[in-house]
Amino acid sequence: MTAVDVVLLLLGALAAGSGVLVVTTRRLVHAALWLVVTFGALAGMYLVMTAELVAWVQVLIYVGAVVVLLLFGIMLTRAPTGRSDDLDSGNRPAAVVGGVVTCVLLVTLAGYGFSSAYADLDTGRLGTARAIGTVLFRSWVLPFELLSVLLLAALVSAIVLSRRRES
Amino acid sequence: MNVAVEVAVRVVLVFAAFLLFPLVVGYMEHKAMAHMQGRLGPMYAGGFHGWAQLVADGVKFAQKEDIVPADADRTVFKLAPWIALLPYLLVLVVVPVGPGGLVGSDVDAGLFYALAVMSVGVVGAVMAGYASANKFALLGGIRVAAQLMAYELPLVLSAVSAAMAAGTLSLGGIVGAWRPWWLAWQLLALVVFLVAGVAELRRPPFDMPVADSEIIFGPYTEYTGLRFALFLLAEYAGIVVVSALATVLFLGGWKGPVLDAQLGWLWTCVKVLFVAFVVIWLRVSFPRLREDQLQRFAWMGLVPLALAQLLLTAIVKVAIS
Amino acid sequence: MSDGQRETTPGAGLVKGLATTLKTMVTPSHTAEYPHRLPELPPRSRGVIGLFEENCTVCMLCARECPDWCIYIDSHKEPVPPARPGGRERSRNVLDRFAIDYALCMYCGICIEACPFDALFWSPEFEYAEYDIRDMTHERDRLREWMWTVPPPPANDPGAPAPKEVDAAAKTAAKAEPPRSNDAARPQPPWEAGDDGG
Amino acid sequence: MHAYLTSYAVVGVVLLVGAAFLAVALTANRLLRPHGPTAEKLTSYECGVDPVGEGWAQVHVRYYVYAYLYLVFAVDVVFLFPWATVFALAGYGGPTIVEMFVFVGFLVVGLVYAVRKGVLAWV
Repeated sequence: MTAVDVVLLLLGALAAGSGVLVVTTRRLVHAALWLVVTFGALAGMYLVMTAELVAWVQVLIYVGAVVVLLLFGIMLTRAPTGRSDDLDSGNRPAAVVGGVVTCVLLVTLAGYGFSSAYADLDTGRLGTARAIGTVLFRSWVLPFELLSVLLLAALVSAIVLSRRRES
Repeated sequence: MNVAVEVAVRVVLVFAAFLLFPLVVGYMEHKAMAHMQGRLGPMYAGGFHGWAQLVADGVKFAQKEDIVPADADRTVFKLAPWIALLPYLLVLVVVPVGPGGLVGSDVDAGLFYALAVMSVGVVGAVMAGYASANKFALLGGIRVAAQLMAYELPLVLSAVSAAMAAGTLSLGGIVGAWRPWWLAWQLLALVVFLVAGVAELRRPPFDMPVADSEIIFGPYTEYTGLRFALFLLAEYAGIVVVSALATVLFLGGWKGPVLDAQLGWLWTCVKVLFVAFVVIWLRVSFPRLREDQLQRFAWMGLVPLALAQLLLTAIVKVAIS
Repeated sequence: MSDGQRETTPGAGLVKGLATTLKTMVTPSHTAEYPHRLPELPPRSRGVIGLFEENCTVCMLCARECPDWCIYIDSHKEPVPPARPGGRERSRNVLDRFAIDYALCMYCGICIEACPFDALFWSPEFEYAEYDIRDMTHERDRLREWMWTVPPPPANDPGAPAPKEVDAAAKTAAKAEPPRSNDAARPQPPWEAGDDGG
Repeated sequence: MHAYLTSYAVVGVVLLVGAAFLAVALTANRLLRPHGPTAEKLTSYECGVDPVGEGWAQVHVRYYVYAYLYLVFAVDVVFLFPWATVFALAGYGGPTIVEMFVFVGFLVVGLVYAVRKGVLAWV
């Protein structure tokens, strides 16, 4: 086990631990802030696995934008800032079962799906911007363009939903 | 072992720059702003033209009582200055100062890294605003978030323009590819980057989030003593970082009229301080924008300009290559 | 609002603002470094009011005219022995206390204008700040001391007729009446003693 | 691989040093500063007026829409970075530029839609 593996494991533990805190904390805003830690740890894991660009996308989009979006969402409500027992919906056992099942499914699927996919990190770097750009604009142009349609649809629907006078 | 020593030297130098440059910029702001208003500014601390004023301020802040409001969310309240300050330190690591690896760490995706890390700072301000349990602080925190979201986009778009021109995301690589005629080619991007950068720093004329006449001091209202000083340090470190990025992306970094190899670090410092001066200059010259003007300006002014610059950059780049 | 002159080119106003601040920066600042460099005040600026108490007759005009009632005067009457043997005994006012509370004074100078006997004078001295507001009330002896700092009056215009008082004094002198005994004991105002004050 | 990890190791070390610096500074500060809380000091500062209600303000939905708008565009912009590094290389050129501007164009349509619907007008 190299130092890199240790760091990866530590970051994984941090991500999982803060993830648990996101769903167990009694303060709504704290949940959003723990999510920052989770996303940050995930970004660190991407970094260690040499997925440089993805790691910083994780920070820029998730920490810099999604968390703030969530906070704005919380602030739209008349939410209590203090501790609140309303947050506990009382279905913990169901949640634990759901979580474990999802985890097992994902691990199994990822194991099957990518067991043959092997990247040699010592020779070539696959996570750089140039490598991703090459792959994206050589092989995956159509999904890339479709993404913009998806984003446009999301944008338009958000605008429609936020305008009360329209209805 | 050799690597460890080298890393240690780099870390120490980055850290020294992180502590020193904000003080220099702060002192420059004291003096430049004073003279622009027909005043002298600090004259006593340290003897010569008040050079030690900020050191004295630091000593003062360190001796002040640290007050956490009774209703505050204590942990978040205490943690907020860390989150506001540390991203700027991390960005400073990748800023190249001179040729030949004179940089804290030559990260391959340096530009993207810098932009991503800078965007974390918003969480610190929102945390401060929420944890203070103060309506004005919360309003300020929301305004910070809204403003950073609005101006992050033109900032990133104009930075992409420099990356496109150079064909790399490495900050050192961008400086290496830079040519003087880029000043004209990338002028629009430079302007957009500077304006958006000043807005990101919440400096006047974009200081809605801390508008003292409306919401006291925004998210920092309840802070005292050293924690307040850390927020101030974050502001000046932010000026240094934005100036350094503008220098590296658009002004050619270490490239100067003569002796790039020997005096590169000096050219970088001069350019950074000049851009910081412009930031201060803008502060003194213009009144504050209104919140609605602020958002309008970002979305309907800067974003289209930045997109136009992208188109220009793409066409010229393909034409010359 | 004259819209015809506003912003012919977009951004012109912004550039003008930048130019203004830059110009101010390179011109010397207006700051007066006061404790280290004394300000150059006009010679007859209103710093503090001095009392030439020998001229004071306790007529109370100054105290009555004072808009903010900052002048305190106490006095008592003293009998004056008759000037000639067999004459009637007279009485005169003797000043016990004359104080100006500079914490109240608004430096209007009305007391000086009102004084019919030239007992109050402006002095340009202004450095009398105190830590205790009660010390801002200057008593008689302190007001007396300010008299030494009063500058001489400006010279008359050349060729101007002599002031009436001088004429009157000359006439009195011509009558060659022997001077009153208490006139001789009067201290001279500083400018007459050749001291230019301050 | 080695250079890559070293470059980020420096970043990590700087982060640790910075955090340690803050921790030391705040601990030292604890020894230096006075401590005398009173009820007035610990009240929220609202310009000298006693605070009413909680320190919570419900925000208008427009903040959410702005944040959403940014999020969508940020996802968009992220793709500009890999694109910026390759579009001028041999074998890309014109078509790649067109691809990107089609991509950005869709989003600009969204922005124009937002402007037309009055979402960007604050009041």
